[in-house]
Amino acid sequence: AQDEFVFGMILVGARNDQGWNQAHYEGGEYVIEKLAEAGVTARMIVFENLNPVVNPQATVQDVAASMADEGAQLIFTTSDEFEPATLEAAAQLPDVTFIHTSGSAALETTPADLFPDLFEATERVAPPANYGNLMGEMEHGKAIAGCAAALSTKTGSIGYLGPLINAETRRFVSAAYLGARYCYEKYAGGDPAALKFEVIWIGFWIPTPDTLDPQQVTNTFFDNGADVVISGIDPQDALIVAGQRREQGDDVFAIPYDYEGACDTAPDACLGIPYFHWGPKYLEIAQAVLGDGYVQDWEWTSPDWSDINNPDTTAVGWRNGPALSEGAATNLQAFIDEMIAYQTDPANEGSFFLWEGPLNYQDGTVLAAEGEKVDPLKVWFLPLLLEGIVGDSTLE
Amino acid sequence: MDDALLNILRTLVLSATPLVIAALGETITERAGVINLSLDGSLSLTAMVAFGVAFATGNILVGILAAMLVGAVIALIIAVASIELRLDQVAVGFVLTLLAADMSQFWGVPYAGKPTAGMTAAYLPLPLLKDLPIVGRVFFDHNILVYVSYALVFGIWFWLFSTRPGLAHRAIGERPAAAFARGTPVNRLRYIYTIVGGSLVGLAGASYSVGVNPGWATPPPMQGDGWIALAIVIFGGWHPFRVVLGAYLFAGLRALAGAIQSSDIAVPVTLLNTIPWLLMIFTLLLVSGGVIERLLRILPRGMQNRARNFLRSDPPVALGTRFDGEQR
Amino acid sequence: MNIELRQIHKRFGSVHANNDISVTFAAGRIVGILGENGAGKSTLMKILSGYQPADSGEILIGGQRVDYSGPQAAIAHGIGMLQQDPLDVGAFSVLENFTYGQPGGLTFNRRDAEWRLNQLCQRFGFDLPANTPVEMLSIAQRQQLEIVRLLALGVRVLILDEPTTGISADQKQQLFNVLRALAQEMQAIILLVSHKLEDVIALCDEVIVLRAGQLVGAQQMPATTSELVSLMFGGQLPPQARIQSHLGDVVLRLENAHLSDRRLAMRDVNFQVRAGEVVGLAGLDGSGQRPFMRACAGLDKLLSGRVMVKDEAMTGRPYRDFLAHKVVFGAAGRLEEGLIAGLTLTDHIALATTPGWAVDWAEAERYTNARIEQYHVRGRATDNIEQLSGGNQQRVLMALLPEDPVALVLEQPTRGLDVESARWIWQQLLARRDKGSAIIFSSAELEELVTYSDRILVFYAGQIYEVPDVTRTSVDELGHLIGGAFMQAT
Amino acid sequence: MKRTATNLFFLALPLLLGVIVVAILIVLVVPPNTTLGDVLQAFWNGAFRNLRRFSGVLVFWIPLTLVGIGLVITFRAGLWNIGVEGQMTLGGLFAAGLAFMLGEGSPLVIIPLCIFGAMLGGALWASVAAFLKVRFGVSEIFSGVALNAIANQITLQLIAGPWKPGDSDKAQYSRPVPDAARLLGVSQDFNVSVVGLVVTIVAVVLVLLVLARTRWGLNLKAVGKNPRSALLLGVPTTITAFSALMVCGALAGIAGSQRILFTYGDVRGQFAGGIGFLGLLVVLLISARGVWVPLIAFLFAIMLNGGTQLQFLNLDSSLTGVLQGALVLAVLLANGLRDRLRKPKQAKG
Ligand SMILES: Nc1ncnc2c1ncn2[C@@H]1O[C@H](COP(=O)(O)OP(=O)(O)OP(=O)(O)O)[C@@H](O)[C@H]1O
Ligand SMILES: Nc1ncnc2c1ncn2[C@@H]1O[C@H](COP(=O)(O)OP(=O)(O)OP(=O)(O)O)[C@@H](O)[C@H]1O
Ligand SMILES: [Mg+2]
Ligand SMILES: [Mg+2]
Repeated sequence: AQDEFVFGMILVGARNDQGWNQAHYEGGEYVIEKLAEAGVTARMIVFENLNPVVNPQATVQDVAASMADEGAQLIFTTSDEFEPATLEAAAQLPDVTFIHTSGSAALETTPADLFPDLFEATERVAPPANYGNLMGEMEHGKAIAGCAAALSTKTGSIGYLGPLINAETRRFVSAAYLGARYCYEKYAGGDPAALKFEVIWIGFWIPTPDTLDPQQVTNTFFDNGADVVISGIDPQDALIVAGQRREQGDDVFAIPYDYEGACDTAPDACLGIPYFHWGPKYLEIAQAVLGDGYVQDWEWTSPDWSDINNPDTTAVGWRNGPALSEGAATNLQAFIDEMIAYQTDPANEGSFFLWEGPLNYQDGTVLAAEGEKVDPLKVWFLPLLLEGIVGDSTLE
Repeated sequence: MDDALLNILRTLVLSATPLVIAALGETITERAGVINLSLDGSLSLTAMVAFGVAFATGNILVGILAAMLVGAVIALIIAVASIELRLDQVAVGFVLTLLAADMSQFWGVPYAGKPTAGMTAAYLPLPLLKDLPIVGRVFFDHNILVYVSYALVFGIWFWLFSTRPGLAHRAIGERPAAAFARGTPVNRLRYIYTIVGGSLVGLAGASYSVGVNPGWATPPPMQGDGWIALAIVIFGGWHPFRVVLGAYLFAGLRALAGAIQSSDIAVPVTLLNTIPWLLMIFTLLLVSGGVIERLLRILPRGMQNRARNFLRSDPPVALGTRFDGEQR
Repeated sequence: MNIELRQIHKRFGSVHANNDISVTFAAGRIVGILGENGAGKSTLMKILSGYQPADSGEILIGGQRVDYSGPQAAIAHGIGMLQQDPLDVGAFSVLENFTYGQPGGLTFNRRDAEWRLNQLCQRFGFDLPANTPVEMLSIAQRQQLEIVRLLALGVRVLILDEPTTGISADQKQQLFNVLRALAQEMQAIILLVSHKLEDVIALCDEVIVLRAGQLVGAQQMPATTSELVSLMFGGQLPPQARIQSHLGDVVLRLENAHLSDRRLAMRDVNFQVRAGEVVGLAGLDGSGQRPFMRACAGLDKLLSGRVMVKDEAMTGRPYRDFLAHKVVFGAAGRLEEGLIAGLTLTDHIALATTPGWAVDWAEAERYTNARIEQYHVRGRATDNIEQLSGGNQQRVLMALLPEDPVALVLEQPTRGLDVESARWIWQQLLARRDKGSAIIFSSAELEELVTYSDRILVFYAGQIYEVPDVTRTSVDELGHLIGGAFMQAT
Repeated sequence: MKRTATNLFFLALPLLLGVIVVAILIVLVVPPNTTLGDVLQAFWNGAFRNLRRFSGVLVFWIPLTLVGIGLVITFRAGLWNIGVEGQMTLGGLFAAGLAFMLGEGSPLVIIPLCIFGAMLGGALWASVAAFLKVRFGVSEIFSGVALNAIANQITLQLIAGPWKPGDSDKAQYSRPVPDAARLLGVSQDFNVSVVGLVVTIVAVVLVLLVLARTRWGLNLKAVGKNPRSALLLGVPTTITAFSALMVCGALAGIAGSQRILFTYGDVRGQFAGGIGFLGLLVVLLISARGVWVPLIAFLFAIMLNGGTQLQFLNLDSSLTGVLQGALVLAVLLANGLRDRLRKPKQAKG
C-alpha cells in the first residue's frame, strides 16, 4: 500500500522478552491499532536484538537507513546505548523522525551543570531537529514496588537485582528504597533503620556470559535471609527463582519489571508489576509526524494519576500480583492514594512525595535538607545511591 | 553451622548439577576415545528443547527425554563424521557448537520468557537422609535431577573400574588394537558410548531449563558452561570422582562472585566474573606435567608420589584418533 | 589336534604377501617360520590367528574346516598369537589386562582373577605383580603376561612373532623352557617367527621357509645355520668384513652428564666419540640408550654436566644448533620422527637444505631429483612421503643427511628392513664414517652391533658398561650383558 | 594450472551440497506466508539494494577477512586459535587506548599508530595462549576460550572506569574515540573506510606470499603436520608455533581496531561480536586454503547483512547463524564423504 504509514522499532533485546523490549513492541502494536481506528493503515518494521553479540554486523545507523529504504518516517530507538548512534542517524536522515527512549540529548541541561564536581563540563551540541527523547517516570512505579516489598517481607530484608549502574538505575533503586522505607515504618510498623535493602548489580540489562548470573544472585539474596527480591533487569529471572522456591515451600516473593504481563511467568510468587505503557505517547508522536510534524522535545511522562492503569492515558502503571496478601493490598492502595494526593495538590493532608528531604547520599552528604524538594533533574541524573541502601553506587 | 551458609552450600550443589552431568557425559565419550567438543552449543540447544517440549506437552519427563534425544543425535553426527567419514573431531565439534547455539536461539523464540511455574523437575527431599545434620540440607533436599547426578557419579565409577564392559570401554580409548584382539567391537562401542555421553549432555541441558534455572531466554544463561565442563573433564583426569570435585569447585566460585559483591569487600564485578576463567587456565596448568613436578618439590618426599598420582591426569592414549582395524 | 592351511592367498595392492601357501602343523611340535623381511611370515600368522582374513584358502583344525571373523574367534578355536609388540593396555594393571577378554559376567571378582593369575605365574616361574600398571613392565614381562593370558583362554596353538628381539639371554632361556613345557605337557603347537637362526636351532623341532610370499621349503631339525641360510636366501650371504677406519680427534663429548627420562635417571655419564669411530649401543628397550642419544644430540636438556662438540660447549643449546654443527639425530620411527606425512619429497629437501628465509622451489625440485637419482629412491619429487615403501622412506632419510656430518646419532637405523636394504644403509653410513664422521647407533640386533661397532656400550637399568674388546665379544656374551650380567660381575 | 582445477572441484561439489542443504533449511523454517524467494530477495536487498547496503557488506568483510587470513596461518601450524575473538578485542582496546592517549592531532600520524597498537595488542593476547601452549602444553582451545571471556571483562572494566564518558556515566559504552583516530567512510552512501580496505587487501596478499614462498611458511606446514619430525629436520618448532599465533593475533588486532575506529566509534561490550568464530567457520569451510578466504568471507558478509533485512520478514536474525553453521557442517561432511568414496579407488590404482 502506497499511502500506509511505516514506522521502525529498534530493540536491544527480543520482542517477546516479557520485559522492556516487549513493552515497547506492544506500544508499537498499540499505535497500529489506534491509527487503524482513525482510518490510517500503519506498518511497523522491527529490528530486535540489536547488540554486538546477536547482530555484530548491524549498527543503528545501518538499520535506520534500511528502515528508511522501507519507507519508515518515524523510528523508535529504545535502548540507552543507542543514543549517540541515533543522533548520527538522525543527522544522516533528516526526513525521518527519531525518538530515543531513556536518553537526554534533547535536554539542555547536562549532568555537569548540576554536579560540576562529578562530571566534566562539555559544551553541548544541539541534536538535529528530527530527534527527540522520551521516558516514563518509572520511579513512581518503583516506589510502589518497594512499598509492596516492605509490606510483604517477614525477615525485614529486601534484595534489588540491579542491571548495570547508571543514573537511571540508581534513580530506580533509590525510589524503590524510599517507598520501602516509608511503608515499612508507616504501614508495617517496622523500624526503618532495621530494614535491610541491598542491591547487587549483575552488570547488564540481560544476563550474558560476561555478567553475573541473575538467578545465582537471586538465590544468594534468598539464602542470606532476604524474602523479597525486586528485579531491575529486563528478563524475569528473579521471579522464576522465587516461584521455584515457593514450589519447594520457601516463603519468598519477587517483583518483576517493565512489562504488564510479567507476573504470568510465576504468578504465585509475584507481588505485583511496575510497568511501562509506551503506546499512548508513541501514538501522540506518530500523529504529530503524520500531521504538521514532530517538534523536538525531551519528555519524561508521569502516570495518569487519575487512573494509573488506564491503557490509553498512563505512561507508567502498577498492577498487584496474585501473591500480594489482602492486608498488604489495602495498605499498598493507601500508599498509592497518598502519592496521588500529593500529585493532585502538594498541599493535601496525608500526601506523600518521594523526593522530599531529609535525604542523604550513600556517602552521607546531603541531597535535600528537611522539607526541601529535590530538583527533578537532579533526580534524573542522580549521581549516587541514597543513604540506607547496601550496594555499590558506581562500578569502580 | 548457620543457616545462611547451609543454604549457600545447598544452592551450590544444585547449581553445579548440570556441570556434573555434562562433564560425566563427556567423560564417558572421551573414555571411549572420542571428543565431543560441541558441549557449549549442545547444552543450549538441549536446554531449549527440554523446556520447549515440556512447555508444549505439559510433561517435564517428555521434555527431558526429548533433550536427551537431541544430545544423542548431535553425538551421533560427531561419531559418524569421525568414524565413517574420518573427519577431524575437533572441527566437526566446533562447528556443531556454533550451529547448536544458533539453532537454540532461532527455534527457542516461541518459548522465550514463557511461564515457568511448575516447570521444575519433581522436588523431593529424601525422607530420612534429609534430616541428617548439615549433609541432609545440603545434599538431600533437592529435585530429582540432583539425585540423578549422584547416581551417575557412582554408577559410572563402578562401570568403568569394576565391570568387564567397563574394561572394554576404557580399552577402546586406551589401545583399540588390544581391544580388537580381545574381540571388542571397537567402533561399534565408540558409537554407543559417544551417543550415551551425548544423551547425558542432553540431560545436563535439561537440568538447566527444567531444573536449576527453569525457562528459556536469549542469550542462553548457560553459555560458556560447556567449555568449563570440557575443562573439568581434563582437570578431573577422566575420573568420575575428580570430575565431580571439579564441577563443585567451579560452581562454588560462581556462587562466591555474588556473595563477595554483597559483602563489604570492594571488588569490581568484572574481576569476580573472570575468576572461573582464570581457574580454568590454572587447573589446566596444574594437570600439565611440568607444573606438577615443580609444585611437588615443595611437598615432603613421602607425600609427593601420592600427590602426583592424584594430580596426574593422562588423557586416554587413543583420544581423538581413528581405529581402522576392522575395515579389513 | 593338527592345524592345516590350504592354498592361502593374500594380496596388499601390488604386493603378493602370501602366495598359495599350504602347510600342516602337528600337535606337540615347535615349528620355526623363517624368511627375510617382507617374505610374508607375519601375514600368514595373522591369517591363522584371525587378525587378517585370507583372500582365499582354507584353515582346518583337526580336519574340521573353520572360518573365523577375528582374533577372538581364533582363540575360541584355541589359536592365540603373541605379537611382536604385545597387544596389552598400558594404563591397565597386570590384573586388569589378564582379566580383560576372559569370559564372565558383568563384574569380575579380583580375588579369583588374582588367584588364577598367580597359579599360572608360579607354574612357569613368572614374576608379575598383579597391581602394577603394564606400562611399567619390561618387554619380557609383557610377553609373559600375554602368554598366561592366552593360556588362561585355553589356547593350544601359540604363535610368537619375533619374541626374542629386545629381551635378554636369560629371559630368552626362561621363555624357551616354558615353550618346551607347553609342547610336551599340553601337546600344544608352538609357531615361532624369527630371524635369529640360533634361536630356531635351539628351540624348534622343524622349520618352514617363506620367500616373496611363497613356501619355499621345510626342514626337520636339527640343521646347521648354513643349511637354513641357503634355504632362506637361496645361497650364502657374503660375510661382512669389518674394516676399521683410522680415528681422528674427539668430536662429541658428555662430561659428568646427569640425564633422566620418565622411567630412570642416569648420573655422572662420561662419554666421548672420535671422528671416524662407530659406537654401538646395546640394551633392552628403556635401559637408557634413548635419553643417552637424545642428550648427545641436544634433544633433551641435561640436568647437570656438559655436552661438548669439538671443544665447543653446547650445553643447553637447542637441537637446531647441534644441527648447525652437523651433529644429526635419526630416530627409529620413520613417519613418527624423521619424515612428515603429507609433505612431498621436495618439501622435505627444501626443509633440510634452505638456508635463508626465502624458498627457491625450482632449485629445490632440481636438487630433489638429483638426490632421487643418487639414492635410487623409488618415487617422484612430487610424491607425498607416505606413499613410498618402507625401504624407500629409509633411503629418503639418508638423502636428507648432510654429506659430511660431524656425528650421526641413529636409533635402530635398520629396524624393519630386509637384509639388502639394511646392508645398503650401512654402505651409506660407513662411507660417511670413512670421510671422518662419528657414528653412534643403537640396535636390538646384536648381530648388527657386533658387525659394525668399533666400541659397544651396554645399557642396563641406566647403568653403562663398555665391552672391553669388541673384536672378541660374541652375540651370546652380549645377550647376557644386556640382561644385566655385568652388574653382578662388576 | 591443474592445481586450481582440482581446487575448484574440491570446493564446487561440497559447496553445492551445502547450498542445497541451506535452501532446504530455509524452505523448512520460513513462515507459511513467506517464500524462499522472499528470503533470497531479503538477502539481496540487505546486501545490494543500494550502495549503502553494499558498503555494509564491505565493512563487515574487512574484519572477517583479516581474521580469516590470520587463522589460515594458525591452522597451517596445526593450532586451533579459538582465542582469536579475544585477540580482536585486545587489538580494539589497544587502538582505543592509544587514541585516547594521543587525543587530537594529525590522523596521518595517529591512525597508523592506533592500527600498529592494535596489532601489538592482538599479538600480545595471542602470546599468552602461545606461552601456555609451548611452555606448559595447555590446549590453545581452552586457554583461548578463557582468554576471550577475560578480554570481555577487561573491556567492561575500562568502560566502567577510566574510559567512561566524562559527561555522564552510561555504563554500556566508553566516551567516543577522538576524531583524529576515527576511520571515515568515503561518503555517506559509500560508507567504507579506504584504510580498512587497503590494509585488508595488503594483508591477504602478504600472507599468501609468505605462506607460499618463505621458509617460515614451510616451517608452519611442517610443524602443523608433525612437530617431532619437523624438529629433527631443523625447524624451530616452538618459535614457529609461537610466531604463528602472534601473527594471527596481530591480524585479528587490526580487525578489532576496525570495529572501534570505524564501526562503533566507541568501546562497548562484546564489540568483537563473534567475528573471530565466524572467521574459524570460514577457514574450516575452505580447509584453510588461504586464497579462498576473501571470497568466502564476502559470502558470509552478504549472508549477515541479508540477515538485517530478514527481520523485516519477522524472521529471527539468528537464522543467519543457523544457515552458516549448516552450510559449513554440510560442506565438511560432504568433503569427508567425497574423500571416503575416492580413497579406495586410489589404493587400487
Ligand atoms: N597392511 C598391509 N598393507 C599393505 N602391505 C602390507 C601390509 N602388511 C604387510 N604388507 C606387505 O606384505 C609383505 C609381507 O609382509 P609381512 O609383514 O608378512 O612380512 P614379514 O615376513 O613378516 O616381514 P618381517 O620379517 O619384517 O616381519 C610386505 O611387502 C609388506 O610390506
Ligand atoms: N602396514 C602397512 N600399511 C599400509 N601399507 C603398507 C604397510 N606396509 C607396507 N605397505 C605398503 O606395501 C608396499 C610394500 O611395503 P614394504 O614396506 O614391505 O616395501 P618392501 O616391499 O619392503 O620394499 P622395500 O624393500 O623398499 O621396503 C608399499 O607400498 C607400502 O606402502
Ligand atoms: Mg613380520
Ligand atoms: Mg620392507
